[in-house]
Amino acid sequence: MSRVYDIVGKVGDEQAFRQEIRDWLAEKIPAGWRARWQGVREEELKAEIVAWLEERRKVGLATPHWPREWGGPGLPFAYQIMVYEEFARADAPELDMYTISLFHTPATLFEHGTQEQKDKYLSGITQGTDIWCQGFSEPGAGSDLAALRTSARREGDHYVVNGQKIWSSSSMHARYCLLLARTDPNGKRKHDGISYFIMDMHSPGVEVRPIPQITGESEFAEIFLDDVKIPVANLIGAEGNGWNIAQSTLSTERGLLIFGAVERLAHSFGLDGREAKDTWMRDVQHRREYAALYAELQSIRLMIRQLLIELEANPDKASPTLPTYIKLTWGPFLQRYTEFLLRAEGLEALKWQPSIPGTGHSSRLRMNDFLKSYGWTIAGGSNEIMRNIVSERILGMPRG
Amino acid sequence: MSRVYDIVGKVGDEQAFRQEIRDWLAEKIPAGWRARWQGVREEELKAEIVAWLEERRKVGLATPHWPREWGGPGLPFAYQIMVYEEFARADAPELDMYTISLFHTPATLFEHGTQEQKDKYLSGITQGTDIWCQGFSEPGAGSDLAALRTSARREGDHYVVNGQKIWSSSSMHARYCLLLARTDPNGKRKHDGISYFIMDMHSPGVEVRPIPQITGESEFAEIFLDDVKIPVANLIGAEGNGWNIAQSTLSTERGLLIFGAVERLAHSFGLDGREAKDTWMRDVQHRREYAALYAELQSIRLMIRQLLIELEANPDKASPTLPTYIKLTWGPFLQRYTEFLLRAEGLEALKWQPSIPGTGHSSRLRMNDFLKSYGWTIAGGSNEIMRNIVSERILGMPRG
Amino acid sequence: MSDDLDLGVLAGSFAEMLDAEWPREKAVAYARADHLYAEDLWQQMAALGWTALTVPEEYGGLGMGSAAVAALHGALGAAAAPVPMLGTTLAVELLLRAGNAAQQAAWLPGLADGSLRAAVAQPGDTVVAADGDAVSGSVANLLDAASANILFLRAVRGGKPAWIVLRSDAPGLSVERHALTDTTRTLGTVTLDGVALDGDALIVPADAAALDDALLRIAALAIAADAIGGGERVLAGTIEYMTVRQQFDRVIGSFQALKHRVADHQTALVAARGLVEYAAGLAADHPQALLMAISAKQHAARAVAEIARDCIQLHGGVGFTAEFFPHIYLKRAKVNEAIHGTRPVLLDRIADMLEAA
Amino acid sequence: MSDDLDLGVLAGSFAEMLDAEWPREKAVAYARADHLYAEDLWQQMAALGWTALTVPEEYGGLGMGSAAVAALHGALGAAAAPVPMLGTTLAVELLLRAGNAAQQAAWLPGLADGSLRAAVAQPGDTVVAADGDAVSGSVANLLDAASANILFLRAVRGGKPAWIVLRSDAPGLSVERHALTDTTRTLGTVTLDGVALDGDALIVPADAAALDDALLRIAALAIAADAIGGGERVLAGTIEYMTVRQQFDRVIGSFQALKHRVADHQTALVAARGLVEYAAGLAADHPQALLMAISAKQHAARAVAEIARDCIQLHGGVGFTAEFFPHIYLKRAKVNEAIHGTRPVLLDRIADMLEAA
Repeated sequence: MSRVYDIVGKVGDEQAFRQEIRDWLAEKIPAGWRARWQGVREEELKAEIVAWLEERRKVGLATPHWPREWGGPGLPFAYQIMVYEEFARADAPELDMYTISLFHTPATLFEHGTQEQKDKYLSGITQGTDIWCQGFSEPGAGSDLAALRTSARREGDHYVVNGQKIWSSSSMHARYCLLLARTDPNGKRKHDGISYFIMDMHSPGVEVRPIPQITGESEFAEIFLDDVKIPVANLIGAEGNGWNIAQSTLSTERGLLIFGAVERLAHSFGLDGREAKDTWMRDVQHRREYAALYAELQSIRLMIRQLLIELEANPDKASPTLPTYIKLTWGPFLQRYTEFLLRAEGLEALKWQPSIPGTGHSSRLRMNDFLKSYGWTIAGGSNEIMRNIVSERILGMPRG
Repeated sequence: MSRVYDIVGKVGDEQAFRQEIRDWLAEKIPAGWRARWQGVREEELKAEIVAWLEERRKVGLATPHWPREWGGPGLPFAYQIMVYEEFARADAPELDMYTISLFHTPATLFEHGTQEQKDKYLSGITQGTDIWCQGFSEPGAGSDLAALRTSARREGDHYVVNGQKIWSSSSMHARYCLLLARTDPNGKRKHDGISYFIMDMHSPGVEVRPIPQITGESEFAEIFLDDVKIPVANLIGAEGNGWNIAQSTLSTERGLLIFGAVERLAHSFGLDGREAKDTWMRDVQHRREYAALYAELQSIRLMIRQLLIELEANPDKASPTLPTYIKLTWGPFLQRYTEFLLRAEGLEALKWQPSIPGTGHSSRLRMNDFLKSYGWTIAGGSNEIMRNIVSERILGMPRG
Repeated sequence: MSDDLDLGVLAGSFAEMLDAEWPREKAVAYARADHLYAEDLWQQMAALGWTALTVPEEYGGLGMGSAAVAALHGALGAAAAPVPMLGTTLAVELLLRAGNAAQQAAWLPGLADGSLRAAVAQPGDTVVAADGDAVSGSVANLLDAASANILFLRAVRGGKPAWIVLRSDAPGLSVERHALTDTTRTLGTVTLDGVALDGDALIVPADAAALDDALLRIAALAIAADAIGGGERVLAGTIEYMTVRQQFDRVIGSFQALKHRVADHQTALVAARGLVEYAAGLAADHPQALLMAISAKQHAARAVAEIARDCIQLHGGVGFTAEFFPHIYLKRAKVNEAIHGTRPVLLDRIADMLEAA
Repeated sequence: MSDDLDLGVLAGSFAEMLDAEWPREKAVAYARADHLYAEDLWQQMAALGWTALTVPEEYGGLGMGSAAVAALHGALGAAAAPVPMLGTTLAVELLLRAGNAAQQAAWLPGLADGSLRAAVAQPGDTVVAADGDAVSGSVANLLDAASANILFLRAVRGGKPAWIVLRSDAPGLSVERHALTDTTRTLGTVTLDGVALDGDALIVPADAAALDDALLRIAALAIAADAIGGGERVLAGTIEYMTVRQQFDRVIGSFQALKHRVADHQTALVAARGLVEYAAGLAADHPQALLMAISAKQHAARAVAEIARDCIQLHGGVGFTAEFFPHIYLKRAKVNEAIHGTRPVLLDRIADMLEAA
């Protein structure tokens, strides 16, 4: 018979809180979930994920970082951090498919959504029924996001949208889309005249084409929009204010999301070294490379903790500098570390293995993890964009 | 009693030629020259160098790469290469102070000088009495050489020169200077209107200020030119054609000069590994680093040999690509190798030692050699300029 | 001089056929489906005599040496051709060095005409005990075992190193295929269950270490050349993309930070190619033949893996898709690093050789 | 919270004094002449109580911990200050951990007021046999030995590790100075010819390995902080130069290829600083205190050496002259890499600790 857990009730006593989560995780994490998810069919996977979300919902942790008013546990920030730490430490199932739903959508709606929008959309997320996707990037507007061309023309009580989106994660599974489109083609700067919509992916004229990726999976897709009608009620914020709101959406990638990703790696990093104790950890050079990477990993974890402290003190996320430094350190580090493992482990690490859908770069499927590291060096502002930001915006060096 | 050597007479029999040089070098290389030159006073050093040049002159090798008509031995190209190989292998005294004299000046005069100029200036080089320097770079025109501002105004039978030169190696010891100055300030492109002169460094108005460098030496200087008169007879080539002639001057750095430098390093590289057999060569990581650097060094030597073959087939030095690749490989390699030695050898390698004037980067004074490697990554077209050339001129990528 | 010319012509003919028969679109499509090897391409190669390159003339081959091996494998690397040519190259070397006349006569003609596709064990692969008339055991991760119809396995007989040569269809022999992330090659686990050793099956080299070195040299040259070919192709394709892809109203190939990375890659490839070609041109008995070959292998394989890694980054988002070509080269580059001596293993050997010099 | 504030104020006051008293021009000029150490600066530091930072209050000090050590050494690194502060920092640690009351009373006040300048042996320095009443022997390459007036040497007595503390002017003791390329520090070879061991001269730690670890931790923190301070300063000065130096009619700081290198350096420094500060903030008995300290040291020292190396390149020709400042930081960075555990030595230790965890 299962114990009754009161995790949220332990707030105020860190040790008890952590112990309660650990006990709960120890009992509830679906045994062998990684192996089972590997190569599973889509429907079964979704059922697994919904079941896990339901398990989390029972203890109030479906959405650990949400405020109480929107169905979250209303945890103090420090306790949100602990939750993600413990999830990483226990290797709880990953929910990459719900990333937009759990992070980007609430970050956008909490701040900019109408009451009606919040009421209508948030519960579908906590229950795991609605997957959201993001419609920001376009084939001609990747690093240069503001160059987007998808148009939204107002016609009475709706907008008519035409264009094409790309790199939209999980959009083949998505019910809703956070969409950026140009409502005013005559804006002075290219950032002007962009508006922000909630788009129902079941609308006529929406077509999704999964993009095969170099890991063999298709986690993201292109979205073709052909005279898609979006009700005016689905506009988020004011018309033409989409660029600013999009910054809120994207800022969510700076906090707990990257924290969780890095903590996952810190967990697998430890396992990697221990499991190699009779193989590459016996080679002086590899030992040293591993030990050197340890320092780098710690430096990233510390920067993120610093950022979390700053975010707690100032939830408006004022400073763009630390997130930029973190991204420009983390992505390349992750790529080097996963590449190091390929070299250290040799041919065995290069064997093809089915990927584990809906999980990140710490699956310990070596080649997959290496290839997925590009997700951090290219997506969400490539290394190159980050270097522009550091040199020009942070250090004030002149534009070329 | 000293044997009589006939090195040049052995041309046609490679093995005999090499053996004759080896025998001669074994007898004639001043014992312990490196230790003696270290920290020696300037006058003594010059005497040592002149004596060594005289020794070389006796067997026709003062200027191994010169044609017979100008006092050289007229060696076939393959034999010139052998000479430099054998000099490097035997660690014969280096003559960096005479680099411009032995390479740049003849490369310029052979091709572009008048008969009178050749007659007047070349013998002073073979006898070691005249050191030459180069007056190309200016404080505001380093990588962007064509932006030079030093002016030469024609007044009757002479030019009046005003301006400032920098990075002029050995100019404090120099009798003559290969000088670039602008005779026409209204050229369409900045390469136009530049003329090429032989300047007597004893002329009134020439002032030389040695530049202290990070090795503690001052191998080069600034030259201040205040109404310096240069006879019209000292113009090389046509007025305004200086930029093209300068390319001949600089092209000399592409062939035997860099070959000699690399062969010197190949020699010291071997010694470094052998002498470390009980120290860092016992460390797996350092062993591997050394072994990896070996491949890189060989790849550079092979590129240079390829270049020498091309130069022999086509003395007009048509292709700029291979020299660019060589420079962009060699400079960074040398810097990494000398830096590797610092790390491998630890604190001992960081002790200050007097430098060995007039020698290059293979003195085996660890920190000196490391610091001097910048001579290849900054001077004569920095790494950055080389990367521009490779991407834009060779690969045809668009300008920024 | 005529040798050089021939090599240039040869390399040109390799490239011409592969450009026509194995263009980038085909390579991209191939990588997205499940295949064992590109059989059509193999047949074409065989028809053109490529599989006969190093087989002596008396066995129907062209009798060429290691420089030609590098030219061929360089072209195959450039095309990322999914053919088990390395097996042929190594099997021919092995038979010429250690096979008896009967074995040479038995296998070389089939290798030459492409009807035999060989898988040859790497250094470090499992050694099979072969003391009786039949062998049992298992050899894991044998490169290209699944596409081969003849296997060359490391063995030991009477305490001495040996090789056994077995047909894939020999009774008691089975091969379980493992896909690699590099879809141009596969691995196989070979299981031997009382497989009979007939008269020709056993190769006992006079000097097993010398044979291993000879095989290592040829493998190193082939892989180094394959790496360079791939590196040049992935970089050239990336430069091409950079001259059309626009961001911030400019082609991305005009951004200096990207151009400088490309310049470094190009320079590294030119330098590495020189090393590989020099190593491939040395006679097998040249004192530096092995040193140069493994130096070239470790250097080229590493440099190209790094270049291919950056080519995806230089492509940006599309580089992460299986619809573009760079990933094919990255994955092949990673396998090139891992087979026939990882870099650490080769560097240790090189250091030993430098110390002994 | 007030600790943090104090540290910030402290660091600010260090920087303010050094900016005023040891500006770049002075550092450049100093590096071109022959000096033992910057005596005036030392006196000023002592007058401000910096030398008393970690000395307990009862001995005239401020009783601060490792976070303050990092703040001070970070400021000294930023200024490339030629003062033997590391010796004081280590001597205080050594005395507090292993000195008896008499020794503490004898030496700490002088260390606090700056009248004593200590040189403390590194791990691996020569161990002096100290079994009798007098010692003889030689210790090579003792850091800052020539500028010190009190020496802490590794010794062995009765087969057990110990330390001996000697005045530089002790009869029979002589120090031969060796200049380093980093002119902000020197080495000395200490020769002992029957130097008497008086009652206070011998320190026999209860746990010599633990003492070594404590000293290594403090040295690592001080050097890591010194490195970061230097790295930040050399990069900032380089960026400053890049915004004024023109080539091709543009300031060179507008070239993207250069900017991207600068961006990577800046990012590396921010990350490394966080690691150093965290390590310095851990209590000495924190289970990760040593692990983090040596991780920070090997990482910061290497990263900064590389950044300083590139700062000369980014300066172009003037970076190669002793008239500009970057070389000072490069040379200091190289010494920081080499002292109190080279990177390989520390990485081996870190790997051991990670395996034991």
